[in-house]
Amino acid sequence: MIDFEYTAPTQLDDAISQLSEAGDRARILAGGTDIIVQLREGLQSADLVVDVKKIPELTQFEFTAGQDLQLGASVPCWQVYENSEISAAYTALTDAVHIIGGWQIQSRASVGGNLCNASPAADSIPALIALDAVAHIAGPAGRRTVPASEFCTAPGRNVLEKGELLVSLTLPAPGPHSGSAYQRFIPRNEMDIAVVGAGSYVRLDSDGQKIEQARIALSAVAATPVFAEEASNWLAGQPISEDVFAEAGELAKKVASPIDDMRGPAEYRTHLVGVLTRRTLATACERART
Amino acid sequence: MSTEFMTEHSTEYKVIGTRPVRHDGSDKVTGKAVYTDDLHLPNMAFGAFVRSPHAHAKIVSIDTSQAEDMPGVLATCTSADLPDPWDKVDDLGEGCVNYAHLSGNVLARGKALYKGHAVAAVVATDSHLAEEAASRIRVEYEPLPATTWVLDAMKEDAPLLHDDLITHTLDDAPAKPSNIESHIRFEKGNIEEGFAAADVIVEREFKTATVHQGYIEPHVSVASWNEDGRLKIWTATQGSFVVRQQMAALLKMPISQITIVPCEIGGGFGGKISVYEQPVAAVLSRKCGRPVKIIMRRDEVFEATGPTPGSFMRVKIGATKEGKLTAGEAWLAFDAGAFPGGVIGPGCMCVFSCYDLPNAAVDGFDVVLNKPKTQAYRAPGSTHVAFAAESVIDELAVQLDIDPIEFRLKNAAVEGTRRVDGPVYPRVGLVECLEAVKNSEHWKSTLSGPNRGRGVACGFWFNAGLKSSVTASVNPDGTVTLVEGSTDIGGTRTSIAMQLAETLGISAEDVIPQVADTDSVGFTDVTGGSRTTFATGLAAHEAALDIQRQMMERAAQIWECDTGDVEVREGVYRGNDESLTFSELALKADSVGEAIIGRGAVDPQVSTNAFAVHLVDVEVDPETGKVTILRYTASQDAGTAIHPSYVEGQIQGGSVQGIGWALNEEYFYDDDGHVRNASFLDYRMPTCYDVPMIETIIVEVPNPDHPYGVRGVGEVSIVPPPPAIASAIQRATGIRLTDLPMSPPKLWRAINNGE
Amino acid sequence: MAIVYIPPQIQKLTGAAQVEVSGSNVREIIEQLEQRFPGIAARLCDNGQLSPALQLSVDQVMTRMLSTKVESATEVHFLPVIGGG
Amino acid sequence: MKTHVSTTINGEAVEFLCQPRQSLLEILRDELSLTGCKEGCNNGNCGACTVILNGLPVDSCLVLAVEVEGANIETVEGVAQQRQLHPVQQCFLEGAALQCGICTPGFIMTSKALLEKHPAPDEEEIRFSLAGNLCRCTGYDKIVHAVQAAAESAPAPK
Repeated sequence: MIDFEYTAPTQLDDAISQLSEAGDRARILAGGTDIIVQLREGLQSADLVVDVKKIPELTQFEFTAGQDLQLGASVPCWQVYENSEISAAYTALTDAVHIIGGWQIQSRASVGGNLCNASPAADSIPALIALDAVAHIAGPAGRRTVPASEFCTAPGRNVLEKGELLVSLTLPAPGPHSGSAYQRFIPRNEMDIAVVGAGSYVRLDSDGQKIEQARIALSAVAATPVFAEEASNWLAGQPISEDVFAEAGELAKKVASPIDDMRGPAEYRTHLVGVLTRRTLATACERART
Repeated sequence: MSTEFMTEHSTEYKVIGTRPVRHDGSDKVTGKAVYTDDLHLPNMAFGAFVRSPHAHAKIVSIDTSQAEDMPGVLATCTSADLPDPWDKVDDLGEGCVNYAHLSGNVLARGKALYKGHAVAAVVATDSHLAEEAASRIRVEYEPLPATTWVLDAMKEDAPLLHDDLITHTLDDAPAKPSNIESHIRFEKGNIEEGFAAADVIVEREFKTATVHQGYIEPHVSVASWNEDGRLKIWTATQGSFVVRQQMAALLKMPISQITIVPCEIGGGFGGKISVYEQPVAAVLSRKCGRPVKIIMRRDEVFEATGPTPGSFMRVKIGATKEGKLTAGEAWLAFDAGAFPGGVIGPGCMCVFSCYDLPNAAVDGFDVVLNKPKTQAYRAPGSTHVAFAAESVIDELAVQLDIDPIEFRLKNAAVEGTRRVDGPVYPRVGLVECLEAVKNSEHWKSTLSGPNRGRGVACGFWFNAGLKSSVTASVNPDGTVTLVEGSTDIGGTRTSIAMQLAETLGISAEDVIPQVADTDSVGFTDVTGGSRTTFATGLAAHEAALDIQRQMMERAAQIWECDTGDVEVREGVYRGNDESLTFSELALKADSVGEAIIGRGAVDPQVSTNAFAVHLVDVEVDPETGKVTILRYTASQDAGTAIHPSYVEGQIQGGSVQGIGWALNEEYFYDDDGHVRNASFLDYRMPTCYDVPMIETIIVEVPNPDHPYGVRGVGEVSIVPPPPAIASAIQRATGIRLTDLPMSPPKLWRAINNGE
Repeated sequence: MAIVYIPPQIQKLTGAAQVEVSGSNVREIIEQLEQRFPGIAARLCDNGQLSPALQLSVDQVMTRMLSTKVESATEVHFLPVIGGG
Repeated sequence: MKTHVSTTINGEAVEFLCQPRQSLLEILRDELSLTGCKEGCNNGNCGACTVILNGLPVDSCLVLAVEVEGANIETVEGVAQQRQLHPVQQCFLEGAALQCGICTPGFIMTSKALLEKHPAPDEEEIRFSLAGNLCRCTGYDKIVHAVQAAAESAPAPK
């Protein structure tokens, strides 16, 4: 690994100025489970590594008055799934962070880092998109927000400009009669990269008979995790049934343009979109009803 | 515990068959055990390799000057720094090696033959610096066409790896060079007549992907080539003496100038026999005058060391409607990797080794192509061919509507069965393993539920004898220090010590086993071939008898009687109306004479013939093609289980390696001949969340060639899992998969095409 | 007389799959074979040693030593070498 | 440029100098001679380098040494107390839950962390929690049994 300078600012402004100054040569370190590997393998290089785990805004999480979750960007996976309030409200996210790497990875890897790493196969991103999360970005020009669905721009690339960093994510309160789920397909049962991942969120009517709103997002089927808009919109007003889930799965396939690689052939991945969309919708509806 | 025993041996042993805590165990659970990478010698420097980015390329030039100019960089080396190799084939006990090929694999000469082939190396004062310096060594390549699939490499117009490679065959040698390194043929009986007598014939083609041994410890060595000309190497190896032998040949120096210190070793499975980084660390040490450590990165381990061959196989077997096998034919092509010396020989010998087959023909081809040089991997060659032959056997059982265990029992090899390659079996335990599975609770249980199936398969491996040496010294406190040359990969210090203890009538804890370097013990072949508990155990038994003889003499001297009047039973020496326990006599003996030192040196030239039968229940998700192992039972003939826990451990470990091979492990090659998954993330070995408990049934049909009946247990358990799982999938889905691994996309596709 | 199992690829030299040969060890057996079937020794041996790709099965003994003793009715097989993991 | 780091390892205050690029694994092994944690892959896929960092198991190859300023680290060297093996160690030993032993320190650390969090895990939890640790020798059977046995034995001294 080529050596670099390391800094661990305690103030957001300091981080922004350090990042701005180093420009392209700076990399952000949160849990380090991706960036350290990439630096070591020469996939990335840096003159400056900015550790953001000492900045309070990035390490905290809280529920706002409106019951939205404000999740600091460097909060590690384990804090998400071990928090009973978060794991009750945002089950899709909990599903995802519980299977990112093994336990050792979850001790360090952050949800924000998983988003910033912008892997097409990231586990938490479909969950964030399904849960309609919004990313809060701070930089030299001030603050801005970007929906999670628009945060990634290409494999390994995101919307962050020079000097910017992800501060936190807002996950809207899921609302009554709602449920969500994330599932991925992997050949092993753990320690694997998604062949396809799917996150689904549903809000049902008060009788729990019909879907009022749905959001489906997919990973590992395009250059970035994608929101399956048509399938999501179509679900609004549909009754809860296996046929409906299957139809949504067919519609979700429309946004899938996967590649053939060692993790799975394209045709198989497209097929899995249907399977996982159906399965996550079923789980999300079941959770919404209980 | 779920272990069952089916035993024929005398149960009067005091030590054998018990489960003492292993001697090196405490050090290994506390982190105190010293593995090679744990060494930090004074003034030590660190080496790094430059490797070919091409699967096949002419090396036009190598410029090391930029690297050498970096502060902290001490030296570089290329193949020019190795002596011109002998074009000589040497016997490493576990197979032969041509030193010209070995040298060319250690550092490429003229051509790089696979992606990751070592081309140059550099040593620096720290490991990061060495890595940076390696990136500044400029190598100019002229890329050549490459091939990574065995049938492609066999074609007439395939790019040749070696211009001078003439097929080795007992037949007339071909006139032209090719990538076909060898052609073997066996015949037995008359296959035309055999197939004519069959009521049912099944013929299928099979493919298996390249897989890696997957040991967790990377290859690592520390070399110190001193000013007096002596070379000392600490290394992770299965066989310190064969490392010494290879080093002496590659560096053209006398073996007496070389000391190999085997450190604790983090797994090998056949992959840590050949040398890789050791000669390079040595040359760099000579050039810089410091001890040099080289540890491979994990991607280097995958790209440049030990995979086992990919293969193409065609197997045809016929049987009568009563279920008697009449004939078998096999055509096998294995890839050897970039250099000759693959495992087609044992592949050919094992393909029909489980059965009494009256008529058969086997053709086998070993083929070089642009992949890393293959190495042995646990029962090398046998897993491939068992996948093919056992799948066909199972399909015959299905077609004949005969229970798969009964079908195998009707045809199982027994004492007196002549193998297709010629020799006749002595007493073997296949029938006993089949009966053990048939009588198991697992087999008798009902498997219900959709998409579930149960499969069974047999496996065979020869097991080796070879050379082993020990010395054993009696201490005045009644303990015995046992010095052995076998590196301990999985508890063999204890399984060997237990045999010494049994013979002497002392406890396992009263033996202090030590693995010694090559200057401190006699020649010992590798820890491999399932041979260590068998052969080094035999040496320990000999040493114990030697001690016993000396102890009897000493007792006679003390009691002033004839040695012939002294007798010993279970460690108590009696004579002249007196008696002394081993430890009492040890104390007295010490005060009246010279040290008592026993020696054992053996070279048993036998195969101990291990058989295994596995039973597996699977569930298939038809929507994803994913297979879940629900239940697994493995029976194996251990001869005698010296330490049953470690016998179970070998069976369980081999089974799970076989499960990995069956379901997910493979090298993914792209069109450029590059491995795309050279990491533990994407080379999917089973985690503990992927497998159930592995139930074991230890069958004990004692080996007539060993005083305690040991057969060795290390290898055969990897053989049955792929065909057993294939058959279970067939029962679950109706689909017979013939390509390994039987990964989810493949099974999904097969299910889909079937619909 | 030892019974030598002739590998199929050189049976065209012997015209038979098994040949009975006298000799007290494998080296003498091969010498005898060479006298009867000229050219066979070159297929089996290399510089006076067993070819490096081969091993012998002499009844139950697996070896590469040409000095291995043979007795009456001993079976001699020429087999590929085996490596183990 | 080297950075000064103060930390606590196995209950003792430890200071070291490191380059920012050096991993915690590297510093533990090469600078502090705590060679019990092993390098298996150096990219977070095998768990052989597992240590407990502020109460949580982590792959020490994926932690920069400069990050552990003020942290509390437990390594396999600190698991046995007063010359007494920890129940996890004892059960691995008695249950033959190791063969070559290279993965063992990592498994000991993750298992210890598991039992501190869930004193009575079922087989599913054990297997899920240990999935980040690869073993190529044992087939995991005896490892899972050893953790079960450790859970059944007296509570671990903390």
